[in-house]
Amino acid sequence: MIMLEILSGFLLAIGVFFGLTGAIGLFRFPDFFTRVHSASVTDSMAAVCILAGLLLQSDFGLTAVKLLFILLFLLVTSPTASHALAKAARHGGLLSIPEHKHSVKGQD
Amino acid sequence: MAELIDLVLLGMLAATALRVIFLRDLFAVVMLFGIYSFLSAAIFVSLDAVDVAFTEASVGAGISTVLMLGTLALTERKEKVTQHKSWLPLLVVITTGGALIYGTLDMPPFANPDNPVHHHVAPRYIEQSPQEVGLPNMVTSVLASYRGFDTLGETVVVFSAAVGVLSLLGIRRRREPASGLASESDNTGQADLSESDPGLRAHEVLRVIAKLIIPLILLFALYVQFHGDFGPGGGFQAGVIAAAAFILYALVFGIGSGFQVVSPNVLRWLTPFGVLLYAGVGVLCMLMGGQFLDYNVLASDPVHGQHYGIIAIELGVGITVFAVMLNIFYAFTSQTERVGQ
Amino acid sequence: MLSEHLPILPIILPLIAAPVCLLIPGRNGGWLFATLVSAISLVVSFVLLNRVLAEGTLSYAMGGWPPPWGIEMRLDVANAFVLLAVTLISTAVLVYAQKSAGHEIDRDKQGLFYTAHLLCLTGLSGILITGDAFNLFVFLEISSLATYTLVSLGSDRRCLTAAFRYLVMGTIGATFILIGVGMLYMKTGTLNMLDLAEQIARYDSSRTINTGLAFIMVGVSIKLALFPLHLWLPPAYTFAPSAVSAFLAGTATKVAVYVMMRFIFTIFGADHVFHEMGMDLILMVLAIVAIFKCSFMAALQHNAKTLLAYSSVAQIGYIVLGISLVSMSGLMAGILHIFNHALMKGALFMAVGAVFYRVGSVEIKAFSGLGRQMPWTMAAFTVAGLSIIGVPLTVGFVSKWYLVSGALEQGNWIIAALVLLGSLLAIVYVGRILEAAYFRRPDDTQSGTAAVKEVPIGMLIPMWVLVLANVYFGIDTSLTVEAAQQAALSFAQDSNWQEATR
Amino acid sequence: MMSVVLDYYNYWIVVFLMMTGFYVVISANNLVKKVVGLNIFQTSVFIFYISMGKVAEGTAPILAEGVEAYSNPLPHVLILTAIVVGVATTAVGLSLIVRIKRAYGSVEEDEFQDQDDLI
Repeated sequence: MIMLEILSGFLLAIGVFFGLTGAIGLFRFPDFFTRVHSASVTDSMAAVCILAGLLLQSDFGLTAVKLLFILLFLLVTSPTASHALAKAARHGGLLSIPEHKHSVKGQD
Repeated sequence: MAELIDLVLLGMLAATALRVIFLRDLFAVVMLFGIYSFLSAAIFVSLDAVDVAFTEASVGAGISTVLMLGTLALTERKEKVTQHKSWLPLLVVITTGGALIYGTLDMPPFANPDNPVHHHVAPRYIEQSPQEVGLPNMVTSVLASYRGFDTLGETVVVFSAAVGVLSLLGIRRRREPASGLASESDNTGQADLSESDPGLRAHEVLRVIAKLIIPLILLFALYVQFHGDFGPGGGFQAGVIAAAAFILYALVFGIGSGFQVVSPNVLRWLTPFGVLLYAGVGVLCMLMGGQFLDYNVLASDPVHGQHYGIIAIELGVGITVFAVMLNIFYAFTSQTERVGQ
Repeated sequence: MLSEHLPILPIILPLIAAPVCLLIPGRNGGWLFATLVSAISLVVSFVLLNRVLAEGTLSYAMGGWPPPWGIEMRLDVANAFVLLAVTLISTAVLVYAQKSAGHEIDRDKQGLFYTAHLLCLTGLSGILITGDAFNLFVFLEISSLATYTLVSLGSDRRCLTAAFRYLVMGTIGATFILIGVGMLYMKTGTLNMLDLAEQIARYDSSRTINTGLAFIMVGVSIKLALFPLHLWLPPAYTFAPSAVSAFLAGTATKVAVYVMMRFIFTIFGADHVFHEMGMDLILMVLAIVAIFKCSFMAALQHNAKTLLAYSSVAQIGYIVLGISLVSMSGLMAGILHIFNHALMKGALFMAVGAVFYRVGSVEIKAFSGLGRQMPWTMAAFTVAGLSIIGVPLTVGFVSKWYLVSGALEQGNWIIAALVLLGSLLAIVYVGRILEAAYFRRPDDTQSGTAAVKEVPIGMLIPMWVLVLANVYFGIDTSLTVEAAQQAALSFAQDSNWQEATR
Repeated sequence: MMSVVLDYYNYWIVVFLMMTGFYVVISANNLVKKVVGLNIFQTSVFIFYISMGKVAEGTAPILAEGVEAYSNPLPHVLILTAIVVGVATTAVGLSLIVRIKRAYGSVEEDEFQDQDDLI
């Protein structure tokens, strides 16, 4: 029982850590693509860890099943959202920083 | 601990609201409103109002934000800088706020179980509704039965919104002659919408995932619709979620495909149908000898009668809300088409 | 069986009819259906008024749940009387709308127009009949949303900005009412009006309740366009389709005035509001400023509809002035004027709409020579205009008479004199249009004016019904005066007014 | 003093939120921003209502075994209705904005007032 508690606390702590780093990254990273990367870390890693931690805390009942469903749903949707974002940006002609430098040089 | 969570959330709300005043980028303003709405949904959860939180998350953060983004796409993304600076709004706000603070000084303390609100009318809802109405979710009991007339009014409000949006924007349907709902249909001689708007054809991943989750969303909507008696949920939330599934479909596969699945003509019938179903249950109660919306008379056993009545009216709410939300989405989307041409 | 459910029929009928109306194809089908429903509501409310006068207050428990747990519908003389005015104007306007709205509103939006009209009627009846403070908010929003839609159907693009301004102001007002009701609920735990009154009376003086009162009063004042919160009204009435202006001017603000009375007298108690909070003085000053400022503004307008809109704000001033006299006769004059003003303004806006139908403009210039070209319309305008001024043998005279005598009863010569002075300003603004119509030659430079004819009979009949009502109720005042007296009495009894026993 | 703060802090912050929204409504020149302000104003009023329904140590008003205190369900019902009313108003307001943009080419209040004198 205590093992479960410790494991759950550990997972929650990791989840919070990833959430925090994701948020910092969102502010500090230089361009769109790196920011999408850090945001998707929050979406996937943080959410998954926190949900897993909560799963360990709950009894095996309806709550656990609901948490599991949320977990699965997030695992499907959040990478898709990040992918769609990045792809839309590419289609819109947004360049990453190295490419941008390169294209500027090419013009010179 | 709960107070602390509350305080942090309220602080975040305050920061979000303040930021809205000074930002000029309307896209950011709308996103901040979405965040504001989500945060308040979180506060509702911490204040035990799970049904309200559910609705706020699906409506405020979902539908309202989407509609605002749609409006931005049709108008401007930046607020223009204005020269005039008036102190009048600030003065009005400070006066109003001062009056409100003055009013709070005499209020019953926050969350105190001895407050008058918890002793006068509400005890009956809490203590007797499980026997009188027979549902574990007291919010649903009050919403659908004790104050069922309010909810009928609410459904009519949603219906009025549909009437307003349709008369202002109208839905442009393809290949069909203009009639009734479709106003300003200048669709003669224009290409088939399903060809002009292919949706997000290039996004292969998105299309696959959308196909995967749309049935799940619909299943969830049905769960919310019929499980509202036992847990948070009900017709309103279910309607919004179901509409969200079709909105996702129309976004990913193009508005033309959306029209093929649920055509505006079908919506034209569904929108009034929900209201009529609700009011019809009321009239049926009258015909069977009770008062308007008195579900007790619907079956020999009053609690069964309440059950039938509540299922029927929740379905009415769900249908109208679903149809209206989709209608509004169609109306905004067909505007985008027009701007694009 | 039906008579038991009679009190809720004026809400339920248009409520069910509105969605059905959306499904009826063709413009005349929708029109006929809406008119029929409105006419039935009119008959029902007439029966109800008589029944309330004979039997006293009717109560109906929605869903069979007894108040305060369920929602109660309560019909006393006051709301039955206003309900009669609302359904009367609605029916007359709908008859009129076939030609007028048929001319001004796009063909494919007509179904939506009639649906929105029925929704608005639902909302207004709901506000009037409900006995529950929160239910009132819900119906207020139904009527408001329908009103924004109706205003935005106008033909000038300015109707859009007018509707938007109305929407913002109206929503602020509704939210203020919501805050106020919340504060009351917080202190009392109930939403039923009678129960609220009982619970509030237990508190001697509570800051929360007083603040709630202040918020409700401000919110309602926005809805009834009390000076200086009236800025949304003139553009909305000017740019809305004529049929809509006629309907709204006669009903929407009047219902809001009723709400104000209901909150003051039934819920808070007149003694509390007037003697302890001193609201009577505030209302009186605002009312007098409204009468003069807005009558003056009306006299300056070039557009006949704007002129009438400003006149409406001034007339609302008279009603509020009646409330602020804090006497039975003042209150009675106010209630009477709600009904009477609905008759006059309905007729006036219909006449102006008829001019728009033929001439295509409502600038005062456009009225030149119409006295000869559209004799029936301008005659209707003249009679209703005289009624606004307060000439004897019209309803305007009756309500002014009671208002002045109410003021004199208190020895308040100044108020009485101000009311009469206000009428002089009314002569100016009504006179400007009449002068153009009868004493100016038709403007020959405008093309096509020579061909101006009288409007179709379908527009004249409803207009003249209201005009004749103006005269009839100006001569035979038994029904209206008795109803207004009973209504004032029931309000006075609600707030345990000492004067009621006198 | 401390107890007063603990009793009322919730309401005070909510008042602040309401007034922020209200300020945005009456000061903003851009119509979309006005609507956002209106929504913030209304949402804050919702929080005010829900706050008064809260009971310390209570749970959500769904019947469960072993639970003594439930929060008051009535404010929840009222606010469910009010949220719906809010979104209905928002939808109509936004459609008006779209039409205004089409008619005037602008959604800034002073710009279209310059085009027409709006009485």
